[in-house]
Amino acid sequence: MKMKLAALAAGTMMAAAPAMADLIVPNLSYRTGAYGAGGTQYADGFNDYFTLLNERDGGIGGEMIQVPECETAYNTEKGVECYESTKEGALVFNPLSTGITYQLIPKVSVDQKVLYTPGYGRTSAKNGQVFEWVFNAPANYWDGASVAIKYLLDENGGDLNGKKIALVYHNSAYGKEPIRTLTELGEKHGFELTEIPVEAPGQEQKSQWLQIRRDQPDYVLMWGWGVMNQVAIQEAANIRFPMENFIGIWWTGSEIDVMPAGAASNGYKAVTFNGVGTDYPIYEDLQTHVIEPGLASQGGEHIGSAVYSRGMYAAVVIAEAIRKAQELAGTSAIDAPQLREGFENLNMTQERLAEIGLPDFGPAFELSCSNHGGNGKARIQQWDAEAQQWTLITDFTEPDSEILEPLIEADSTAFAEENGITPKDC
Amino acid sequence: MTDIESNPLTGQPAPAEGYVTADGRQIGGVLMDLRNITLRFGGVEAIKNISFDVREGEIRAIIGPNGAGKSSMLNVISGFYVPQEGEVWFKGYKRGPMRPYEVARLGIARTFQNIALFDGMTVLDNIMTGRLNKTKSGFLSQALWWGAAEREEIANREQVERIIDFLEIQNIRKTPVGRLPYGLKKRVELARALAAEPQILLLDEPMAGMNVEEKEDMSRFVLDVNDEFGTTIVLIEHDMGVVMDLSDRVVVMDYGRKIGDGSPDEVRNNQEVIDAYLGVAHD
Amino acid sequence: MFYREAGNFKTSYRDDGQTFPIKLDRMGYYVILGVAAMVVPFVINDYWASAVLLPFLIYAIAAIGLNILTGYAGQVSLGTGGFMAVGAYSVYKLMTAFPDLSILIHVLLAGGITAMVGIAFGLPSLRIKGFYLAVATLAAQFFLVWLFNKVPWFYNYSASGQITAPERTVLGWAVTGPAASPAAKYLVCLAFVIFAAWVARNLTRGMIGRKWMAIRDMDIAAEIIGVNPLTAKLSAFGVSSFFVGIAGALLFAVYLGAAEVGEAFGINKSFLVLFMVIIGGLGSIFGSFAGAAFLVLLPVFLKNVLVGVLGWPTDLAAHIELMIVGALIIFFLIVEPHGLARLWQLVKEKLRLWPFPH
Amino acid sequence: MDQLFYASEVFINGLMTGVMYSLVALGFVLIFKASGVFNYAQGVMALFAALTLVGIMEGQVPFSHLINATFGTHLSNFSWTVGPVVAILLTAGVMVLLAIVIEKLVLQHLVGQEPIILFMATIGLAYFLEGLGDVMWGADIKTLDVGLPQGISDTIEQATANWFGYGFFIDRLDIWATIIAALLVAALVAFSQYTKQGRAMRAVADDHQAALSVGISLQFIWIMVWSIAGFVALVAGIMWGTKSGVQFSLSLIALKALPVLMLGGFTSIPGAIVGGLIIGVGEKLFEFFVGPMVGGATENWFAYVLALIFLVFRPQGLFGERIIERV
Repeated sequence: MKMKLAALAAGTMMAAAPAMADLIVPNLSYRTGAYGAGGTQYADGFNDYFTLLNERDGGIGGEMIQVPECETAYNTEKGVECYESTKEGALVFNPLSTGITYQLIPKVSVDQKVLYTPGYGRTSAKNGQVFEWVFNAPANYWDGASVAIKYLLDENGGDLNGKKIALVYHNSAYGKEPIRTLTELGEKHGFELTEIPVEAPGQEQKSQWLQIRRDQPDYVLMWGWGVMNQVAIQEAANIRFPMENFIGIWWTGSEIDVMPAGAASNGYKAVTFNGVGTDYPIYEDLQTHVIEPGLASQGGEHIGSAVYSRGMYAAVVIAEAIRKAQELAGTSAIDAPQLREGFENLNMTQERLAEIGLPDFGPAFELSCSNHGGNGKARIQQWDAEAQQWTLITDFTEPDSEILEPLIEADSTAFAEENGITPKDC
Repeated sequence: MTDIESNPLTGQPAPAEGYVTADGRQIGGVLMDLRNITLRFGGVEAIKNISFDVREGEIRAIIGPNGAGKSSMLNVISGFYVPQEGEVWFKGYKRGPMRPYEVARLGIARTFQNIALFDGMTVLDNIMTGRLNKTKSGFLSQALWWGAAEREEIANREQVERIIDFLEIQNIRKTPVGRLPYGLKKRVELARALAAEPQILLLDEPMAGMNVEEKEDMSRFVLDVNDEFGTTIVLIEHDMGVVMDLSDRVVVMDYGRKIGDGSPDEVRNNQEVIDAYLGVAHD
Repeated sequence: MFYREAGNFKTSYRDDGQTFPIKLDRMGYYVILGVAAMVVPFVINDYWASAVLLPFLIYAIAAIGLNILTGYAGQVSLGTGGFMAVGAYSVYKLMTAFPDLSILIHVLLAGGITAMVGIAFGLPSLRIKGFYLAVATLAAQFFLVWLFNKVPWFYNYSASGQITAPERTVLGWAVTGPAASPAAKYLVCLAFVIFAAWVARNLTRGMIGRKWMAIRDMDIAAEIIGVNPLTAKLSAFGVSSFFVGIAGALLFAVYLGAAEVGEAFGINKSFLVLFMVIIGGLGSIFGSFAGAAFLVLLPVFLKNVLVGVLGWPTDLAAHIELMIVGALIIFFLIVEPHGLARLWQLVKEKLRLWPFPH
Repeated sequence: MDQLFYASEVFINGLMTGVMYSLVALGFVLIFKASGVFNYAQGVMALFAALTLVGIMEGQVPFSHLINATFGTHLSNFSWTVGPVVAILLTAGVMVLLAIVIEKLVLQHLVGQEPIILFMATIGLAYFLEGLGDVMWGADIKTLDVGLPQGISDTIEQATANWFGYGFFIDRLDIWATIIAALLVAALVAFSQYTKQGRAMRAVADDHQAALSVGISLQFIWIMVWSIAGFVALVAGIMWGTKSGVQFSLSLIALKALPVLMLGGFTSIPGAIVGGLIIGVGEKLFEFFVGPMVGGATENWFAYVLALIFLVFRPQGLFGERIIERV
């Protein structure tokens, strides 16, 4: 029986394998489970952009893009299964999960696949000398933390001395990411950091928010994901914490995070590295080529939302890297090592973004052999509960590289030592 | 916790003179002596200041109407209940407070009124559990099935097979006990108790719910056990005919008190026993 | 007719007590073992190793471990994920602290450490029984996960709290780290599975196993016939945790390569292994394999059919997959409440008579 | 003095949270008491009920994703919306229907099986319902608003500020949850004391065999109990869903109910209430005062450890009957 099953499963595998001629960009998504709501929007944005390129331009450089989707349910084991089942012929992976990313980092260097983790994953992967196959431009968590603090510095006339800042975080690797950066920044700028972890899933945060009510911090930063976001924003509203002093990282800055709290969430802020809303020229094309023919992923329910836009942004960067790689390799049918070259020579300019139809949608950045993370620029968006939309309230701001560089250096060196990697000369 | 080996002699053992039974068997000295046992559950006294002894090689019966405290008495002997007052002497030593499994290791095995077999296991495995305390091989040896473990398993199996032959249950060896009829279950339970090669065997109503034929079989087994292995037997039974036929001496209980003690004939003629028990109950 | 018991006469108790008393079973067993050890390593690829075989083998070890505790000794545990985490973090600490020692020894030591932790968390079982105990073991689950998340020493003070397995070799072949070949990883796991199944079989067929089953079937009677409940229960917790710890160590070091405690060893893992044990069959080593196979293979299989063949959207497929798995669990329970192992036994009984109905 | 105020504030909020836990635990107790089934699917039932409620209120087309994927249509919503009261009634109806289906298709075929088998069946049920909920209503986060107020209660803050000089924080949703839980328990008690069906239910809970022998239909009782548990799940789903939006994580609140059950006993309704309060207060106070010293996020394990320690000293739970062992 087992053999038959195996044979059957093997048979279905064959059927699933994509035609080899196309460029394959698997979408390891999660549309189920505790984080499915966010994952769905991201995956839709990612799919729709490639559908647009295929429908409007006939792919990139004449090569059609295939985006085989695989459900990971935000689960590392399923993530591995998805990676293995889609890796044949694949160019680049974007698993949207820090846990899966950590698992794939060693694997991609052996399999020679590009791993692109915009705004999540391992921060020190910015160091291309150690993490040859991993890219995390335009910004990472440490950038996000630093940009948030910079914004607060601006708000306070450059002085945060004696201010109290509380960090409410998802008690996991992801949530703990900004702690070291914020501690260092705290020393530099003289603010006091309180760490308030929330155990996943985070439906119940009474004691955390009572603690905030007692301590009266000046600002609250949040690294949350899933149900934790909605509850935290609701609880903040409950204790009448001023929303404009409450700033989330990009994963705590989507419409679904603030909507359950209703009008009380007005003024809530979040760091972001991508634009939001449908006020970009590209959406006209998307309408004609994707939505109207009924090709939109999942019926196009989430078009223009913050997380949808982020998924689309990831697709844009990958597509640009593919273009660059085709240019460098002189062939349109590139492979993953050539795409890696494309990423390392990628230069995202505002002009190019405007050409694509997404002016000012993301920061301008340039990658290199040693810099896989760009310049870390991000901006702040604010929720307008009345209009039910995000408004971008700052320009792209650069993070404090003085603090971040040594941290990245230290962490990537430690990784290199532990795993016997000799940093590449660039 | 104390046990006999580690506890020095703390009192005088009972006189060791034996007696000869009606059918000519030699009964030895006192093997177990229960002294002034009182057991309470909350405010209820289940056993009130009872003393009696059990001699080596004899068949000792405890009788009495329902609720007289017979089973509680067996539970005291097997260590399941700890009496509030009184002492249990075994082989001339006073027994300290013991857990039931420690009592089992002293060589006291028992069967239960409501069959307490291990339903998920086969007849063979059930009986093999009786050999628990005869197993010396260590954990590692058993895990690797190396040396002592295998040798012991085979030796145990041989012993168990003898008991299976003796109780005539060869054909159900590999049957899960859950599927057996009542009478056979009782027999398997006896086999399990025998597999431990006990010095004292406690039988709690071994014939309850059996038909005449089954009772006869069981009686024969009890006598044979006593005869062939020389096992001392303490027996609770309702069937007066059986009790009078089997036992050498009888303790009569009523409402937790002891109202009679002696040979079947003496007990039969004891007026108090007749009043309190024989005249009343007919089960 | 094809499957026969008749003609298999035993002339010694030794023969009678062996694991596969029927010749056909024995041959089948050797054939499977032969194929698993000699053929599979040559045809295995990354996909089959990572998606199917490694998780199957590793979960089989965990299921054997939990089956000893729950199936044989009757103590329901929901702490499996936590104990797997102990195995994983132990092996990580050992690998990084003593890089010269063989990884095989690290894994065994990790199992040993887990056994000790398991015994400690098994202590309440002396007082608490049934579902109360099951819920009580959740205390171990949540506490251990919290501990490994909170104390940086366990993850060697890495910035994110993730642990990553460095490369280690056995006989010159890398078995952990990114360079390990699927065949090498598979063989290491296979060796541990065979070891676990063999030891578990030995323990459960001997006196220790009978003690566990006695406690399971009727704890009071067991104590009265001479089973010390303390040692019986704690030994079950210890042995069970030993295997679960090995499974956790392999899951992290060989299979995943990197892990974060809350994600990889959360409460879901505890439930998953328990489901495997119950679906496979409580108190059956074969059932542990069957349950692991069922819950590892079925989702992959369904996904491939629904997405690959029928071309459904992945989310719809994932949801329907949940419904099918749920319905199948209920269906199997109604058909045969005692798990796949019993179902297999019934099939064999049918085969024995086939084609004659009586 | 401030510490005392903080402590009392946390204490009161812990009580309120405890009520929310009790709401979930109550469903478990009802089913366990009447049928001996440990219903693992209780949390998923709460999710399913809440999803159904939102779906009905917003006029969503059930199975729209499936229909769209199969027939290439673009259905999403009907043109109507439904008021909360009607929607709650309709959802309750769906839960009764669900109870009937569960009884007919699952429980009926498993009568007399061991508890672990029935437990396993409810696991299968949980998987199934989780998938069904998603297929029927989609996996998005949905905002649930049946008109319950949320946010700090100004009245209480004002009043306490006037009396003690420290304004206490109490969430209005929690106050409502407490009132609704009290009403729910009162209704349950009244039902089981004063109606024929209720008495039959208690009879079954006391002794299956005896109840059957006096002519009570076990089938009917099971359907009834599962319907009531479904209704309790709906109430819990409304409370938790109002707070966090209706989404998958709602099913995980079952994990919060388990220590409550341990503490209160699987068969005791007062146990579920008192257990919930103790767990709520205990974990909040611990997290508030000890949490910061040990790195926080202690709530998940502390509830279980608290229940565990308690059980070691009282194995039958808070209100469980003392276990006398016999042979």
